[in-house]
Amino acid sequence: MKKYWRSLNELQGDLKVDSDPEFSITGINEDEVKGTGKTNRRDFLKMLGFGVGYATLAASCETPVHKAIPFLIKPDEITPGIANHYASTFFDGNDYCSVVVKTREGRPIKLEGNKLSGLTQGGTTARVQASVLNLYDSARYENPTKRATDIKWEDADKEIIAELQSIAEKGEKIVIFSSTVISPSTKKLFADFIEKYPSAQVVYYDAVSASAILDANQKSFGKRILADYRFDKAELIVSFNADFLGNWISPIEFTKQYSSKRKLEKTNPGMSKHVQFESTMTLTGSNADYRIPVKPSDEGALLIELYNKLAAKSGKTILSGGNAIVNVDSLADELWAKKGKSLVVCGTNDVNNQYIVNAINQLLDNYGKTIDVNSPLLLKQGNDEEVKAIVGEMNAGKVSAIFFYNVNPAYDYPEMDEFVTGLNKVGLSVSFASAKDETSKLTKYSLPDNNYLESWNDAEPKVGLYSLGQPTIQELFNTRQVQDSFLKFIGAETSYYTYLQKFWETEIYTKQSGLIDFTSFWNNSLHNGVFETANEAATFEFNSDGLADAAKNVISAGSGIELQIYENIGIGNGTYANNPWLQELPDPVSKVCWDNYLAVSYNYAKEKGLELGDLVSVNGKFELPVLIQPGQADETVAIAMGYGRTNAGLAGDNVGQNAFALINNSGNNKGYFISDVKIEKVAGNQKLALTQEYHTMQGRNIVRETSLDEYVKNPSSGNEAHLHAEEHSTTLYPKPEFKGHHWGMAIDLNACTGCSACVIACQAENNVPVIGKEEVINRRIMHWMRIDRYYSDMAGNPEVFNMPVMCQHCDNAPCENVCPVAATPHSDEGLNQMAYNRCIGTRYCMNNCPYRVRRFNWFQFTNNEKYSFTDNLDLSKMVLNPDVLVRTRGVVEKCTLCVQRIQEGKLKAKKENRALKDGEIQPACLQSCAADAIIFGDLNDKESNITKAYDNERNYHLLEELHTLPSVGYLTKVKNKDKDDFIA
Amino acid sequence: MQKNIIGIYKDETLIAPVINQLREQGVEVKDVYTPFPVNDIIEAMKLKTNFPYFAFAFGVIGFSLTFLFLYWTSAISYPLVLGGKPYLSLSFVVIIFVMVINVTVTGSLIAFFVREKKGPGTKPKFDSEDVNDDKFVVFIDKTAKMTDDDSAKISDILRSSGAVDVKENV
Amino acid sequence: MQTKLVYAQRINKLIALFLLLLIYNVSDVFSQKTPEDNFKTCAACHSIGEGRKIGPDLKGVTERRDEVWLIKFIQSSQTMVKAGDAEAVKIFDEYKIPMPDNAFSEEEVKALLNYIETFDPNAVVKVKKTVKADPNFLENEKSNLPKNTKGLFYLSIIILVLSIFDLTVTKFLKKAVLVHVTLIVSALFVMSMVTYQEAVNLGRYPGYEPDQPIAFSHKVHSGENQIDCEYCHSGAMDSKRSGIPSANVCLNCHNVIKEGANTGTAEIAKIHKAVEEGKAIEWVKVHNLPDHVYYNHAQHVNAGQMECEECHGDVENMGRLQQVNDLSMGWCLDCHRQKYIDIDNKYFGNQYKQYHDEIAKGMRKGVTVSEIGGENCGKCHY
Amino acid sequence: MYDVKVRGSLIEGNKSYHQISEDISKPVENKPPKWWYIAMSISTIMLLGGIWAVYITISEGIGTWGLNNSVAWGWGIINFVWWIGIGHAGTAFSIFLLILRQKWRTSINRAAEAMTIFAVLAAGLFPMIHMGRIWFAFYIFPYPNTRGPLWLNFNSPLFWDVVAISTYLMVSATFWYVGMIPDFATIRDRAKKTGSKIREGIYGMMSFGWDGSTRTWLRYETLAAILGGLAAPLVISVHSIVSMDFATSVMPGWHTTIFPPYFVIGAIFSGFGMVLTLMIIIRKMYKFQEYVTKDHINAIGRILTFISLIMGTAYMTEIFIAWYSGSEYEFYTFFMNRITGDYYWAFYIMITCNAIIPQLFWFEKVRTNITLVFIISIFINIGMWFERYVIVVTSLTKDYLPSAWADYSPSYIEIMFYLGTIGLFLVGVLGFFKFIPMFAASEIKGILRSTSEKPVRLEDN
Repeated sequence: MKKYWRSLNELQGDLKVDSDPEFSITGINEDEVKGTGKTNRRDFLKMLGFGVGYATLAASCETPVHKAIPFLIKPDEITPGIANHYASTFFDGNDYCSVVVKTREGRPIKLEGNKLSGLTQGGTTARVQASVLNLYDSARYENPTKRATDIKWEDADKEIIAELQSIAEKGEKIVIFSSTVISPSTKKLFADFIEKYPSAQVVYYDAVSASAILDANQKSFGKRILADYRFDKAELIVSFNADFLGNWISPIEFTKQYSSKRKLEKTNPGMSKHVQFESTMTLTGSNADYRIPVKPSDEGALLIELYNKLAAKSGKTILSGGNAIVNVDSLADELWAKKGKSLVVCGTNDVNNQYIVNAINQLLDNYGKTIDVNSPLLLKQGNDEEVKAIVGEMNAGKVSAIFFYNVNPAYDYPEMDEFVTGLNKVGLSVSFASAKDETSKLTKYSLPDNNYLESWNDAEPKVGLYSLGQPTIQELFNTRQVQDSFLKFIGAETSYYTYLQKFWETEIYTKQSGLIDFTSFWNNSLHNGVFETANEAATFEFNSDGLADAAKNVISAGSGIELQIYENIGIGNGTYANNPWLQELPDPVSKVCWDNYLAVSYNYAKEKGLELGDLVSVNGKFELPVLIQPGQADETVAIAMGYGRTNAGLAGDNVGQNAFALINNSGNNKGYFISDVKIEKVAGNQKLALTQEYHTMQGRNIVRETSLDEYVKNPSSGNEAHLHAEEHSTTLYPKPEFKGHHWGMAIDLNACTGCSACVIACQAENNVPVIGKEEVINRRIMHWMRIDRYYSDMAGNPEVFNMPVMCQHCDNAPCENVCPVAATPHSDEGLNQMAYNRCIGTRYCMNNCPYRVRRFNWFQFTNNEKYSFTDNLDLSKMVLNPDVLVRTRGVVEKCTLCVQRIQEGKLKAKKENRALKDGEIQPACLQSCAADAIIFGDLNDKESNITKAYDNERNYHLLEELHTLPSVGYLTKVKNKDKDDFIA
Repeated sequence: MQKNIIGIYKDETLIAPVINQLREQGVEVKDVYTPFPVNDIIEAMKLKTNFPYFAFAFGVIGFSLTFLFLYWTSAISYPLVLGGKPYLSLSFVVIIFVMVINVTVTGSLIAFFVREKKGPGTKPKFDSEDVNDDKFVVFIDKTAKMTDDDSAKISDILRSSGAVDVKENV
Repeated sequence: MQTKLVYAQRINKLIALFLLLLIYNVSDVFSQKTPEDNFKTCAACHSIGEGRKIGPDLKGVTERRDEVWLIKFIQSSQTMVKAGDAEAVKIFDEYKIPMPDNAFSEEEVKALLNYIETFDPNAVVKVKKTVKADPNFLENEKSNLPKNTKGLFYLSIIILVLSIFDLTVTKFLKKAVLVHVTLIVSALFVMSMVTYQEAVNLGRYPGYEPDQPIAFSHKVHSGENQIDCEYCHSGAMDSKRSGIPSANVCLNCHNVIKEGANTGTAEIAKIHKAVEEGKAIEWVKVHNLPDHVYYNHAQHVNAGQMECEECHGDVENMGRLQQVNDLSMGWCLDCHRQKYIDIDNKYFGNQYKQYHDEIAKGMRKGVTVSEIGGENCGKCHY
Repeated sequence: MYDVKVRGSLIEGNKSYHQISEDISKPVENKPPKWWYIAMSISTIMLLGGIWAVYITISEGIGTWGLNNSVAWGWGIINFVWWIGIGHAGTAFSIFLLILRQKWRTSINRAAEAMTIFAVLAAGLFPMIHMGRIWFAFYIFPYPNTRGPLWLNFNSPLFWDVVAISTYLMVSATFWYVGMIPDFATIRDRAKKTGSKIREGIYGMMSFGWDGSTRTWLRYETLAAILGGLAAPLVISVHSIVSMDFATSVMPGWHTTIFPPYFVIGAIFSGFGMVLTLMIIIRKMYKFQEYVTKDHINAIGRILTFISLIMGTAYMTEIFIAWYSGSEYEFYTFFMNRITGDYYWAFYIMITCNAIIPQLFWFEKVRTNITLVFIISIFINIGMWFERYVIVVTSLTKDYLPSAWADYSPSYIEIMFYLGTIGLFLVGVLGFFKFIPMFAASEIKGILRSTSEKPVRLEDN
């Protein structure tokens, strides 16, 4: 700790160059003493606040000297020891989330969902949760550089502006190569830039492109928009290869909507039905009621088939080229029956398919009902054609200046080699990457951007829905946020902060009428983080002229083995490759971490004689280990993108292989699947880091499920074992009673999608160490909360069950009995406590825990070179939660139900002299859950939701026949599925 | 200086009769040193020990101490709820059982060595004459009132009973 | 921004508070009520002829303003400001810091004004002279260091060796094996006891009183000047940490008081220096709990309604701050087992029905902390 | 009265009392033979290897072992139980036979008890080193402290282990030592004759000033009886307690009531196995055929036949109950993960070595063929090790939630550690060969008259 503070004092020297008094870090000045000075929570030296630096000489018997360094000037809103929360906005060019940043002594340590946001409604994803660690990423650029040598900001600005002007005079092309920008003010700023340098052009580039959807909408409505889908209004969801719960466009929003429709209340039970056509098993597919594995190339024909069936019903003209790989008659009937209450989505980046999908939705007249074209999403704006054109021009030497904002094409552009050669032809190339990446290595200048937690920002993820991002910490390094750089380039004197305020004053403040002066409007939106306005309805005319051609041009009958390149939950498109938390997050479906792999179908593996981990070469490009993925369509294979980074940093470098290299860029839109893949078995077998090696329930009723109509008949169907256990529960000892609280948790298996946000949230909240691939292979992963995934069978197309498992806090805990030193007794509030400092590490409790939720510190994972992921570097240690002890080697640890939050909540209530409200205390997992699948509360409070959940017939306890009396309940999974599959 | 008469034998079976014979003469054999315990001799000498009672006492002490300690620690001093069991749980039986044995053994041992006044490095009261090898020694006090011919008679009895050697006034 | 305003107001409040405190700690002089004594109150902010301090220089104030106005203003400046008296508002805007109300009668004020009018600078000097410096004002009369038992240990070693030697070789004490044995046994006993004590005290530092970067005396501040603990350690009520006052808190007072009775300007200057250089003051932490212990001041001071003294001892009479208790787990638990919680806190309203009933029936006086789980590991270790 | 016809003669070669003292004191008084030095150096090397493994474990962490989150106990506990089992023979042997007044114990119990001591020492190491934070091992003792005071969880079988095993070590050590005192006296006296001062000094010190006074003998006998009477239930309780480490837990395959008797028998079984191995070595190496006669071996052989039958029954019972109980978890453990499954080989090694091979002892020929007996005794030791392996590993690798199932294989550190303890044991035993009379001379003399056909020869020639 001490060292860390010192290092920041040293840092202070470098940071003095920051002239902006608002961000001044040079202690305080006279008027601040008098209290009239500007205060700013972002003042870092002050942040260094009451960080009790330990210069401890523990070894000797001398009294160790602990320094207590108080604030120099204590900002009003900071009380050492109490967390501050600031609403902010997360957007990385891919996912959007409105967040609340929890800071301690000025350090952001945790992100929580912002309940006030109409879009994300407090939900988060694993990536959002983990993004706080990127702030403390050791791979971040610490200074602006020119050709990899440090340079002063002033000089850099001078040089670049000079070059820009000369280029602009010559009228040569300047390109801003940017990821999707949803910040209206930044867009304005770009406009200003173009105004200054007319030859400039902004190109939006998405590594994971939805360009086809935009184009399709262009065709169908004449507007290049991205409609907002309403899964909460659809009773029948048919998804073609769209992983809308995991990665597709706006997963948090969709998960919220989806799960709201999957929850069952006893009065009028009803839930949506979800049909998924896809080649590889995605998170969404694993949650579908019906999942039909199809080859990517069959999709077009299938869509036409479905369209024709529906067209027949509505008397529209039939399209040519349909063929029934799957019999969709009954699906069509059902859709037709659910007219206006159904939703068909497609994730394939192919304009024809998308066009037909639009047509289908049009037939079902879902527009305006389950598809909101009126206030569309702005989360994907990339235009593949433009990008291709630009890369072409670059190679043709037509581009003389290029700025990379939040993109890494040198890594994720399909023909990256061509791109690189093109880039070398560009005279002035600037990258704003805040951390090491492949592109910034090649550019002339690297002007590192701030982390989003250090920057001001605004966002408009959806038309009419605005949100603000505010800095929660002073820049850790000598970085400058992009917008400020552009302001410098256009010669503006203002800081982006003022620019932003001015923009909001003129553009957005006018949109509302509630608040009379801007300051209060600003403070209000800053406080809430979001601001929503109603926007006037526009008319949309569906234009079906192109349909026939579309049907003709649809890709059909692909040949040979087809390869699907998909995005996985943790790493996504590779931006987070250097985030150890996400690297170690097991994929929700395959349970593999620290690697990508070639997913093959069971039959394919059988005929080719492939075993788990066998190395194969893919198109001769690279070699990958094989994973046999149940549910993988035959004759197809799949690889996750985002791996194989070469300049990411400690954790991310050379993990897996880069699948972007395989993307088909021949068409107008990037094709994320390719045909005729050559797969040859090569020598060797590479062990995959699996966190679960046995995939079926062995016929044990661990996850209990029933079907909707069964449930309607009998609410406790599928849960008979619970009744049985209740009847036969007998004990020698009196049933434990709890005078005060009795904390309990319930998990709705029907709502849970297995997205794993809770896993990372738990890791962030409880300082859970990252242990690296080797130790994961040794089955020593430290996650306090794991998500068990079971297949109904290992071959063919199994059903998938997700089950979050954490410490069950049994009232008859087997682990408590066996600890010789009583390191894990039961609390008076029903918690199974773990006193780390008492534990001597006999590991008896681990053996005796039937749920296997106890974790042992096999090595010293802190301050240990060998595990230099999170808890070794001073920088990354800043993310640690000061309220939770960092465990030492040789002790057992486990889920505490976030006891620190419980205590905090109780204390709050006591201080305010009031009773505890139900739902006031939220464990990290619950807080992060986008599906609201987790319920927590006081079982002694008869009104609480948890008690209601326990009274629910669906409630049961894991392994309850052992009579461990867990305090964690599970609600049975209900599938909306008929006895006889209505799809062949 | 206390005088003694010792008879040295090679055959333990001869000794028991001698002891009785001497007793008839009103002479009490003080002790017999043998390389291994010989029950006949013990009986002949009419020796008794109340050792077992000590052992029992120790057992009782062990039991009560252990029980009280367990009860006090886990129900009074710092009660902890462990696995939903009552503070005073049946499983204490195990520890009590073992501790009883522990205390008894330790106690008996100490008692033995104290009673015997034996310990590391203590000198044997009577050694030589290969009593720890293959000789058996009958040991008789030569009391003050014992005249020389008394002792002579005793020696005769010893010799006649088959002692390989008889020594006086050692 | 909004926060600025809040901040400014807070500072002003603090300073006002400080001034009030000054008044209280000179309250003893109210008995005589000589204008000279009364002026001590004013002297905190005003000088006569030595230029502006927090408040304006009072030299010739009686000429500047008319008496009636002055009387009103001195008695309660803020009421006038609120009333919107032009003069008052002007002054307030100039000096920002509100002048606290004074419980002076008109006569006293008149006398005071008279005193100001006929003021002889040397008088003040005299006042200063009366305060005499105490060179060892930091020393505490009582030390809580554990007894040093090492001597005893060595002694018993010697006894042990001697008696064994005598028993085996010299045989100085004839036929006295019992004596030897008793000596040996007792020596061993003493040694083991000492060892045990030493072992127990490992990592505990009762009586720890390190030198601080600034020769700060709690005796002077919270003892003589009766400054409330939470004025400086403001965190105690709502945070886990009571907090060490930041420099600006010190400055609230030491802006004005640049010279102390014992150390003169030397020590106080350090604060100003720190502030000017923007270097935080590195105090040495006195009360250290192990990392694996979670202690929350708010829980004890606010919810538990404890007095600071109960753990920190008689700080009011400490020069250099000293750790009184050993802060061992046992020490915590002793308290948890005896102390009654504030069962009337509404938080407990809907729980612990049994206890409520028993109290109602008079079966119990109160509920101890341990009875609501104060002995649970999870209360302090997570 | 003892019937030579039934048991056969226990001391051959028509010894005289003096001859016995001579024979038994010889190894102590003479230089040890060459093979002794070789054996000693080998076992020392093993011991050093073990020490190194322990060093690595403590400095790096338990992670250097092959364990994981699901299989938190591996070789550590297997070997612990194995050693404890062996450690049971000695005391069980001498005590039960003492109580049953079996005279043939006399020439074996000394060695058996020595074995006990070293085995228990070796066993004790495992749970210690096995701890994650051995430097806090003292937490496991209920000593008054300033943490509240915070005591222990007296329900934990591990604490029972601590109490039981330390008591057991104490009792068997005293039993052993008390038994040796008269023989030390013998050696002391002989040393006095031959005039080797050092030996006289040392053994004089150790013999506690023993003179064969009949009074002392009486009390001595009584003490022996008491110790024996107490140690007998102790022996049973100790291994029952060890078995409760498993039996009181919820793991399938562990949570059974049969464990205590099953473990005790198993312990005695392995113990007798090791006794055989050891006695045969002594017999061969020190030419003690006259004291350890074929009839001794024969007697042990008979017992082993019986015990191995019990073992077999126990295995059968377990498997039957696993099926009969209808608990799917128990069923899986036994039928899918022991009889079949990844660890079937361990299971079958166990069955073969413990239940089948010893059945050869039905044949007199086998029982009296020393080489065969030796080999079988080795098999028994192996079999018993695998029994523990099966119990620990199979139950932990695949328990309740398939998601948490994980396989286990030891790391070389664990193996080194195990060999190290074997080294420790051997060093101890060899030391015993050299410095301590290998038979209870006084007791042998005591039974000489009653157990040999010929009358005792009183004259030396």
